[in-house]
Amino acid sequence: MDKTIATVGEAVAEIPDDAQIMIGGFGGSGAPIELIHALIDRFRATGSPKNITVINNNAGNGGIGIAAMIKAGMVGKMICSFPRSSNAEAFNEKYLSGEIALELVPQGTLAERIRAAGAGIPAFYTPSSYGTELANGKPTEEFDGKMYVRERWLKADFALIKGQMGDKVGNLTYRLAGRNFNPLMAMAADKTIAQVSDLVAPGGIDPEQVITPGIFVDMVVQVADPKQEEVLVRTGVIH
Amino acid sequence: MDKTIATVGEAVAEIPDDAQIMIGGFGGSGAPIELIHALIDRFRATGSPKNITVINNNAGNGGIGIAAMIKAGMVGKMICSFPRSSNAEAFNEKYLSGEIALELVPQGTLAERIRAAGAGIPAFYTPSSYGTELANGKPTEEFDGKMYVRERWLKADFALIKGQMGDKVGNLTYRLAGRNFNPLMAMAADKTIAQVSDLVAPGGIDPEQVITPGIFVDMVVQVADPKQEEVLVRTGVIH
Amino acid sequence: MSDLNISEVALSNAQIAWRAAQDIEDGSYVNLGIGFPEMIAKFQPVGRDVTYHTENGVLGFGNAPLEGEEDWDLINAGKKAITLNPGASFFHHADSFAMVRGGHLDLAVLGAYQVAQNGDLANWRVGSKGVPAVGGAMDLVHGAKRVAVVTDHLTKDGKPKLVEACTFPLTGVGCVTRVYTSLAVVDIDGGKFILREKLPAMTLAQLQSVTCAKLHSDGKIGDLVVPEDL
Amino acid sequence: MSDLNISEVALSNAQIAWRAAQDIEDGSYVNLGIGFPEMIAKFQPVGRDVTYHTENGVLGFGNAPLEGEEDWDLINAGKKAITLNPGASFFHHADSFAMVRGGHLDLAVLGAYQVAQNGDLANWRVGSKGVPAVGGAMDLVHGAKRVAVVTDHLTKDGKPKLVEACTFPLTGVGCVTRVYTSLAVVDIDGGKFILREKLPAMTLAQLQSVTCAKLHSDGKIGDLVVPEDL
Repeated sequence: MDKTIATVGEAVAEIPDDAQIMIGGFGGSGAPIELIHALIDRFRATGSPKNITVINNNAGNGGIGIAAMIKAGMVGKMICSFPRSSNAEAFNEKYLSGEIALELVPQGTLAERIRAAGAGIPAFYTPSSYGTELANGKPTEEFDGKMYVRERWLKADFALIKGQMGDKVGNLTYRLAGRNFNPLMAMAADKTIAQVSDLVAPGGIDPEQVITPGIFVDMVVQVADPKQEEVLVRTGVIH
Repeated sequence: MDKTIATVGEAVAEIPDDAQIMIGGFGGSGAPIELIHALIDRFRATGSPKNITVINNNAGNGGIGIAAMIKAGMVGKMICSFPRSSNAEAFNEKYLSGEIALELVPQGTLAERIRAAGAGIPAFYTPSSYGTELANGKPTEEFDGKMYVRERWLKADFALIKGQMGDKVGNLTYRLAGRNFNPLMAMAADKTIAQVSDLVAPGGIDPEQVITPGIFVDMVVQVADPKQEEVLVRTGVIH
Repeated sequence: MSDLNISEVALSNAQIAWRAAQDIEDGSYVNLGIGFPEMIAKFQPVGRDVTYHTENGVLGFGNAPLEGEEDWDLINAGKKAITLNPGASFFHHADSFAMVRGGHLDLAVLGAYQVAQNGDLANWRVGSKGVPAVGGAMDLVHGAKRVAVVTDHLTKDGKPKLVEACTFPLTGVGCVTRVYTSLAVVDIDGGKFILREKLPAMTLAQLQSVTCAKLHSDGKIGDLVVPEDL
Repeated sequence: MSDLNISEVALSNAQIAWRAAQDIEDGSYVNLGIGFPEMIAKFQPVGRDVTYHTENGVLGFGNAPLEGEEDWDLINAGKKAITLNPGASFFHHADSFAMVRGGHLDLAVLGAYQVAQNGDLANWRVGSKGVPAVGGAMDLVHGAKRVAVVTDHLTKDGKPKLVEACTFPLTGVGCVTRVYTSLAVVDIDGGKFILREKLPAMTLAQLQSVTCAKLHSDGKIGDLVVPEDL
């Protein structure tokens, strides 16, 4: 069962218009920049995929990654917890002009909704957002004397994630805090596409040290020397 | 923050009568035999702790571990998914004579209820057990055309678990399939007591390879050469 | 027809397992229930790459180790010692059942006391006596893309296991998609048993006479043929 | 009394952070919100062993690295580069918020636009304009054993932040247990502000005049004294 794909371009070739895509990373840590840029390149060359819904903690920074997707005009909606940042102009402009929709989700609820989707849990209760405007319209209930909000799972058609080591059956590890949303999104998408720095043979990752088991991953593409989003932003790179 | 305890006896010294205790392991894999036996020894010496509720996948085998706890008469109730086994006489006898209560929970629901307790999720929906007698009296609801049962979190006063490596701040790894319920129970108990084979200095476990972060663990006791439950059962050992 | 000796023509467990194994797809993730279903792995067709999942947190396990070489920390859900294939991984029970409930398995195969024509399965207890035990069965019947059953067509005392409605306590509602019995291969679709294959030695009428619900056909009933030397 | 110049006596952010730091217990697990609350770590009293949690999946992080030595895969929730202390660990976002919601943190400290006498907190947006962003604040106010706030006592345009009921959109209901302001230390208990410490330079009446809800006392109001050179 060889899940390796030769290039990032081939890995993202099947993502259609209107797809809901989870993109791993928190800020610049663990962001699959090469997969995102391959998708932008495809959009620029073909006009597709367009009207994408992106699920990420943030809404992009500077002129690369998710910010470049937004700037390119291929994103119709963001589902995230923290679109605000020091250089989130791409999102800000489109949002304030009404060209992009926003579903704002508390960060822990976002993580748990994604995990729930991967785990076959259609709904769960959390104390987060109870009594706030983000809970408007959601069912609430008291358990053991405390009030909770019911939240639904959050699924995606595709997940683009970034691992450190990967093998051809899809087992993954992550580098430092680059783990963040990546293992959860791998579970929650119909098709999970992982870029990895090191592609190793099956057995090359100690079974006890696998973070994402291969069952959650559909494609593995090696990007041996991946760009780090924060470094690109700080050096003013534009894609 | 040194969480190490010198002996298993000291580690279990504060567990009171009527405590609800999660015990890690699945069958004999990952079962904290030395902690269990220390608890039995205390009960035999002092009559306490008695009327314990034990949460485990099974209900003990042979004459050691949880089976020995049951035989000793210190267990009032089992919460488990599979009390039946080839040599579960200790539980069978007490159950059939009405001396021990049983709450039977589907295995995946048991795992998720424990995880929910650790994650601050008071209730969640699962398809498991819908339409069966194990769902009697539980709320049900339809999501996206499929029926689900609402389940509550499952907490404990104490968790007794078995790790492979541990450091003094409570970070843990597990050996092979001995992981099973151990990391979940560590999250769900007020006090988690871990026995580990190898006690290492903080930093002795690669931060990327920690399975249970120390925040979930209250006491760490080294048992350098732990007994394996299945091996004891097969050799007919009685505690 | 009434003098057909079912026990003479019925497939052995190994033959049922062999037949079920033929349908396991290349590249699939499979959970085989404790006991009889576990036998299916032995008959996995050559050239198909299958990854086996076990509820207690192992993906990609292989054959049993040689006797005396068991490591009892490395077991499957049936508490039998296993070995690992390259690319295996360990994970905790919540992640393991996330794989199950979350729809990540391609196939789960279980045993059965009864299967109803609407896909209801009863396989965990037959009465109120004794010590009840459920394990992972109630989870495994949900989430896998296909949920199959391997079973004798009749109970040991000759009662049909394929029924209009289960009388034993249910494991899951409307969950089974295919049944491999000692006499037939039957799909469940739209609340009906659809007969796919039957033993050549039996007529449809004979098979129907030992089945407690209507066997439907969409016109293509194949022969259930398996190796004789199993 | 009306001619007291609040800005002359009010504590600096560093002094508020110092005061909050004195209450961090030895052996505790602490999450410090992005921005002002992060400053508290700098004043952690000597001899107290504190483990810091950040929402993006790190436990046991240490100081910022030297400039030029940042590894931008190793950041905190504020996207600042961090280092690791011995015994640190990484985990994914669901496990990270399990620590938060599950009651495993001893203390979370956040900033505030307003805090109400019943413990309601408003700290994520002040109106309907601009781009809203919530991050982890709505999770952090639940689960930690103590949820504290550090804040100026007044807004920049002189409005009290301690109020009877929040007028800004809420972050959480009844969640704050203690407030460290530039003028006082106030506990929240039973739907009331209980004054614990106030600046010696102010009378209770002066403090009450810049607080939009009744300050109660159980009789022991201490002096809020902090190092002057911060």
